[in-house]
Amino acid sequence: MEYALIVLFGLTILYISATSRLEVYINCLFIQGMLLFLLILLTMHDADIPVLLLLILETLGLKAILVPWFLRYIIRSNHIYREAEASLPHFYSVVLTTMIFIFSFFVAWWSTRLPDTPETVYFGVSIAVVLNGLLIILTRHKIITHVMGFMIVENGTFLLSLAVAREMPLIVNLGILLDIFVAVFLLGIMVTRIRSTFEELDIDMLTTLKD
Amino acid sequence: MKILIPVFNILLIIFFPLLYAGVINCEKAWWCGRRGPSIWQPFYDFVRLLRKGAVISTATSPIFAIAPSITFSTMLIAALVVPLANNNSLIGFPGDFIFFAYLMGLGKFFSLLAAMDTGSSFEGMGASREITFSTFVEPAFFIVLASCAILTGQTAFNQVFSLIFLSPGIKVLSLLLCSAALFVMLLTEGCRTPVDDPNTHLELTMIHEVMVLDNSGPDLALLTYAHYLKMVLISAMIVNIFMPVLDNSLLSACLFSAGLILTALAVAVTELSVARLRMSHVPQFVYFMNSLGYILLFSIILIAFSGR
Amino acid sequence: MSKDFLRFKNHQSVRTSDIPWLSAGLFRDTVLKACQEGTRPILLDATGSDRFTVVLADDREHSLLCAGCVLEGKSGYQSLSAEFPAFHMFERELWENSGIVPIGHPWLKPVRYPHNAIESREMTDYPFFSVHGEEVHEVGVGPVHAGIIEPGHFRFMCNGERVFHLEIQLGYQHRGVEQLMLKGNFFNKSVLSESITGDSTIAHVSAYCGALEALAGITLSTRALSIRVFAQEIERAACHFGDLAALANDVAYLPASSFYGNFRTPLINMLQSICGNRFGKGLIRPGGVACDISQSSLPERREQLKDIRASFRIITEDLFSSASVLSRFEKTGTVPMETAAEIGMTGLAGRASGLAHDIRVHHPYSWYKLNRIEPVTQTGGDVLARALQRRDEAEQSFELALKILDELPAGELRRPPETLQASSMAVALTEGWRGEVAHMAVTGADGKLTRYRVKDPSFTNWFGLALAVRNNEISDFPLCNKSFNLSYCGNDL
Amino acid sequence: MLQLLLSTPVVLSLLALAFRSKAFNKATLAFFAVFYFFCCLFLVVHPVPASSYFAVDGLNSIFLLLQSVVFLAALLYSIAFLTESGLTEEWQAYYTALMLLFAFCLTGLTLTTHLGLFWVFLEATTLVTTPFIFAEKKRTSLEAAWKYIFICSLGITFAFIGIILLSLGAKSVESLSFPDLYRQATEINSFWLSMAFVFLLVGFGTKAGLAPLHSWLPDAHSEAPPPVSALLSGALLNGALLGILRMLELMNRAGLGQYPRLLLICMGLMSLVICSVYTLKAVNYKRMLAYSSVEHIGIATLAFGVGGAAVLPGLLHLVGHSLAKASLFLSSGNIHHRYKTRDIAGVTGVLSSDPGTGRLWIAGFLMLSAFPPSPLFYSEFLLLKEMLVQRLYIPALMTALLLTLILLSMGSVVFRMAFGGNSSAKAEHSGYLFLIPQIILLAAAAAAGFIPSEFYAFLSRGVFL
Repeated sequence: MEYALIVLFGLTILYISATSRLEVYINCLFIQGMLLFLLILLTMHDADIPVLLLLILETLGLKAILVPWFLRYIIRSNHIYREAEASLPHFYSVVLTTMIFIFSFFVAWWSTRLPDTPETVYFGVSIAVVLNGLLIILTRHKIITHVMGFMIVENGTFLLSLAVAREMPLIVNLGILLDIFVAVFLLGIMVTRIRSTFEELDIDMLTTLKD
Repeated sequence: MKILIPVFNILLIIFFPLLYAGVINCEKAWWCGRRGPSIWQPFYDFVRLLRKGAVISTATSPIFAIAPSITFSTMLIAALVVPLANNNSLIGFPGDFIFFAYLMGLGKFFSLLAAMDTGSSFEGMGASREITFSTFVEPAFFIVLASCAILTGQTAFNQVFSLIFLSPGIKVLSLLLCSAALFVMLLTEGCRTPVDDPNTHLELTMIHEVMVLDNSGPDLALLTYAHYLKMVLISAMIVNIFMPVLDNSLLSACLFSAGLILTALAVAVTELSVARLRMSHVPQFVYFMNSLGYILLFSIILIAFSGR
Repeated sequence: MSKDFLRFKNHQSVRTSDIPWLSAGLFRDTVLKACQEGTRPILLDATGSDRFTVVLADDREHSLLCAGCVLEGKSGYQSLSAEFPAFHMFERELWENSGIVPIGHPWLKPVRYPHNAIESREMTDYPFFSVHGEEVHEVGVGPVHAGIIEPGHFRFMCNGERVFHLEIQLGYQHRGVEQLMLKGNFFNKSVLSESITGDSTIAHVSAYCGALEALAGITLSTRALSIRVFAQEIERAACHFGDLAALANDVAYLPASSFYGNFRTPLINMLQSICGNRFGKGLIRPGGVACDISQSSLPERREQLKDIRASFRIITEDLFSSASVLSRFEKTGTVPMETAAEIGMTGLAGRASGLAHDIRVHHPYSWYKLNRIEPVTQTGGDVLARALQRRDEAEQSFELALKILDELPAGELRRPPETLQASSMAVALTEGWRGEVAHMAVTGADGKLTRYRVKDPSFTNWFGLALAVRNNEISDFPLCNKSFNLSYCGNDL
Repeated sequence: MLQLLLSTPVVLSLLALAFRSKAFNKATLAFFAVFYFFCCLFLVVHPVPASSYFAVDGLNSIFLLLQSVVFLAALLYSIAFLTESGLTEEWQAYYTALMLLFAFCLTGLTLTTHLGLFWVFLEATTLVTTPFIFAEKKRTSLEAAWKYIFICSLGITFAFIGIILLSLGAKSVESLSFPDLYRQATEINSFWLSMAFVFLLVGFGTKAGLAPLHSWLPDAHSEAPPPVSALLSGALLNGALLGILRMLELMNRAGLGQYPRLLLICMGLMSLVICSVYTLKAVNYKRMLAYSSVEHIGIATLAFGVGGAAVLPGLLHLVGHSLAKASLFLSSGNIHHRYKTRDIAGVTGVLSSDPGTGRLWIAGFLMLSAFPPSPLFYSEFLLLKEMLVQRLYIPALMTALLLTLILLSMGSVVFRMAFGGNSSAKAEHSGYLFLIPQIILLAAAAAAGFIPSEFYAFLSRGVFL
């Protein structure tokens, strides 16, 4: 069950790589948040109450509800509904994503010969998700999509931390929580500002500062 | 009781394909608030076509005339190795899924040749589209089946599917990925809605329909039948992933039939809830099957063989 | 400028002797100047083998302009299409009907199968554009199609699935409508005009009646005008329903397709309950309307319209929130506003590209004169924009129809006209669901009809479709075609 | 004392937000500048015993002292800046509060000995400084702020992955605090530690502006107000580098010193190359200064990479660069205030139109380009010497050539701006508050250069590499 949840988490990335509709991205972010929440419930039920509460707050409250809601608010208020044209066709995007999955699983498989390896499926999927987040940032044009790519990277990192660092100190976790919260909201506000300054939320607009 | 299953399977191969089509059409009509054709309509059409004469264009070579029969017979032979009710295939031998894939390929090859043979620009276009999508489906099919084979340690169709349900640890995951991949294959090979539109009358957008545009009479009947048989076979694989081998043959046969009907309904629901993809976006959908296959393969390797 | 043109209003009769006749050079300069100032062509009409008139529409001044051109000898005149591509179809038609050659026309070939043309020409004699290259291939579709649609030949020049260019050849259905109008009694041509385009019955018959009534110099009661416009708006909404159903069907989104079709039926049945024909045939006749909307049925009709509108909204919400449908519609078959303006697109397709041409707004007639309406436009110019345009126009039609039912005044239904003014001309423009329908009638010195011209919006918009599919996939052509949904017989006449 | 140092800025920033009075802001800034300087000085002289999360050790005391001087200058300059810039009362309060929060984050960053907390503070500095960059609300400042926050957030995520990988390899270690890690360095799995180092280097290196992760730096530094630019260059980059240093030490103790050094040398040289390419065609003097920061951080990284006797010059280089660069950024603020342009072409004759600023501008440049008594002279000289000793001939040659190239191109720009005939504008001194901070910084730098032996003793406390 745990594995199925993790692989489903990976599949959301596959879906994102094939679509250009921002609503779908947001839905996938929501699903990712929910899956992380379920994973927490499945794997961390024996953790301390404050840690558990914090993790639930982070996954369910922040990743699944607040951030998707906020991103949806931004795209609604800015009337951006789709990624105009990714810089590479979606077919290649899907192929690349698949290759990333293969690569990550291979790395995870290879790492089993090392001591102290994390659970391989966690490890493989989280590497794949982080790399795919970067791929999305690299290949998409819209600023809002970059924020979503950033969120995907964050989600992948969170999965990785679930796998290996279950006894992370509370204070660090709190810091992460705060950072994600502030970073995403600051990014969101920037997006709105950029909208009002540039009229168009395309990354190509941000090329004034060049050498 | 043991003899009942093969008999049932033979009857299934003969009658189920047309019923399968009828179920899909009925479901779609009902959902849209129409009364729609009778569930037996495909049978009436089949009989009607068999009783008609065929018109064959003078511009075609003999390949056009024999291609429908070849497509039909390859599909019929393929039906022998696919496990049907109670995970029982009529004949089965190690590595028969490769045999199955090549039979499907042979049938497709001849239908492509026949389509090109007519010299019509539409049929050429349809053939080119069909072959493009097939190039994605075939390797993916091998990957999916190979990962199941690795998981179960068996290479015969019926053993693979009867054991996969019992594989420990990663049942949910393999069931999920395997059935999803095969469902994509079902939609692609069956030319159903996000890939193709079975109802369209527009030659420019057709894939499968346009390839049989020049066939008529018994030839068309055979092609239609072979097409639905292909869908039933793929559906049978999906159903068998979820079906354990039961001792009670009758119950098993009933459950299996119900499963097939459910897959037909699932196809219909998919067709109703999404619009058809843009032609240039179809490859990425079909490639999904590859992606799922790879993920399945590597997950199995990771989980089953990393010793954790 | 005003001296060079005769200026008049829509549905207004003017004396033919008032038309200024200019020499070819002066005519060209004058028309070009007017076009630069934003007027657009409505009709080119040859009155002889050496003279023709042009009718232009000036949307800003809400008036129509007319001027004539006299050619020296039979030398032809310098084509206007190079400067204003909007003229290219009109000039082809002019050449086909009268033999006047627009010199320097970029692609002079017949519009129709021309059995009424000056010389006998075979359509097959005329070439198609050809594209050469290793990987370029041509796909010809039609004139006989798989569905139950009218004949037309489409020649695609493609590279793989991508369309470089599409050339559309129509004219297989030419019936000689304009000639038939001149035969027999002009007062009895309602049925003929109703069958110019089967789905724009009301628009064409209204235009015919409008031209006739202007020539006869009669005015109608507000009740008659209201009923006509009611029928017009119902026709518009019903056709938009049908088109949205067809669009959904083309992307294989079955629920929307079925339900739009389902709700279209009660809508056109409303016309049937008024006049006995689902398409409104027999309702509109010269001098008024032949059937009345009974006062007692008004509340029921209002309820029915509101019910249909509620269902329409539900299914529209579903259609336009489906991601898979939107991804088919968006950025498919885009005609940018500049292109649309250049080739003179009108009506629904033009408004979807952002051109606010609407006869009901800019050249108001009958009921629309008394009730101002706001034009609805989109900006995208793609299939989505045309679909949204249909949604918004259908909404507007419901509103107008309900308003008419609310305010339906009492009055005389019909007063048949008897005579036409001699040596006069009238142009009647109406806004059908597809766009502007233009009918022009000219009478001779004896009060008999001498010329009758018809222009359907399809005539100008077909070329828009050809441009829309460029660089699209060939499999998206049916979708683009349906989003325009132009008339073959309206073009062929 | 630690608690006082960390809590004061937070309390004061809340007060500044609450009062929103111009006078209070200025008073706060002045008070805090002096308070912070003396507190830090006190802490350096009398180190407090380490708590579980914070400590003053040999390494971070150098950074602490350095940033206290830079803060002293930048905060004093801020008072003048706030008076002259037409910022609204509300924005002045925000400015003050954010400045104080920045001081808080930076102090935490320097003082913490816990890897996790270090990471949190590093991310917090990004969040706190972004509004400064955005303050002018122009297209360019918006763009710079976006790049800054986005690239740095991504980098920091990588650093987090590094932390996760480290904790994966360090299951046997009690906590992620550096003393614990150092003590049990050999028990950490070397593969995971190496992986963790790469990720942490990418993460911290992004923040430190090491090439090729520097792309945000020129934009952000050139768009920020002068005091903030000075702080970013003079304190924040050092802070991020501190993390790399601490990780480098861990790698050394785990016996994996070789390959991180190679990475650092590569990144250092790459920074030099990129900076030299840019300065050849510089058009914007603030951007030029920002690229020069990339260069000097690169030299310091190179020194740490070379290791051995080069570490101490590396630290000295950081000190010299921070002080000189902060003074140059502050002077550039004066120039911008007078000429209203950041284009090099639009500025000539600073010396004649504003003699004070002009002299400081040239003095700062000389200090930055390693003219004795600049500490950079010693550091660069010693670095080159050590490279030759270690037989790193090609890197040494590259460094020498690139340094000369950068000196030439930057010198021509600086002198073109300082001299040149702009006789029309009459000479006018900037206010004293616009000059004193630079004098403090340059005096401190010169002092560091003049008394190398005492200062070396202090610096060498930090060298445990």
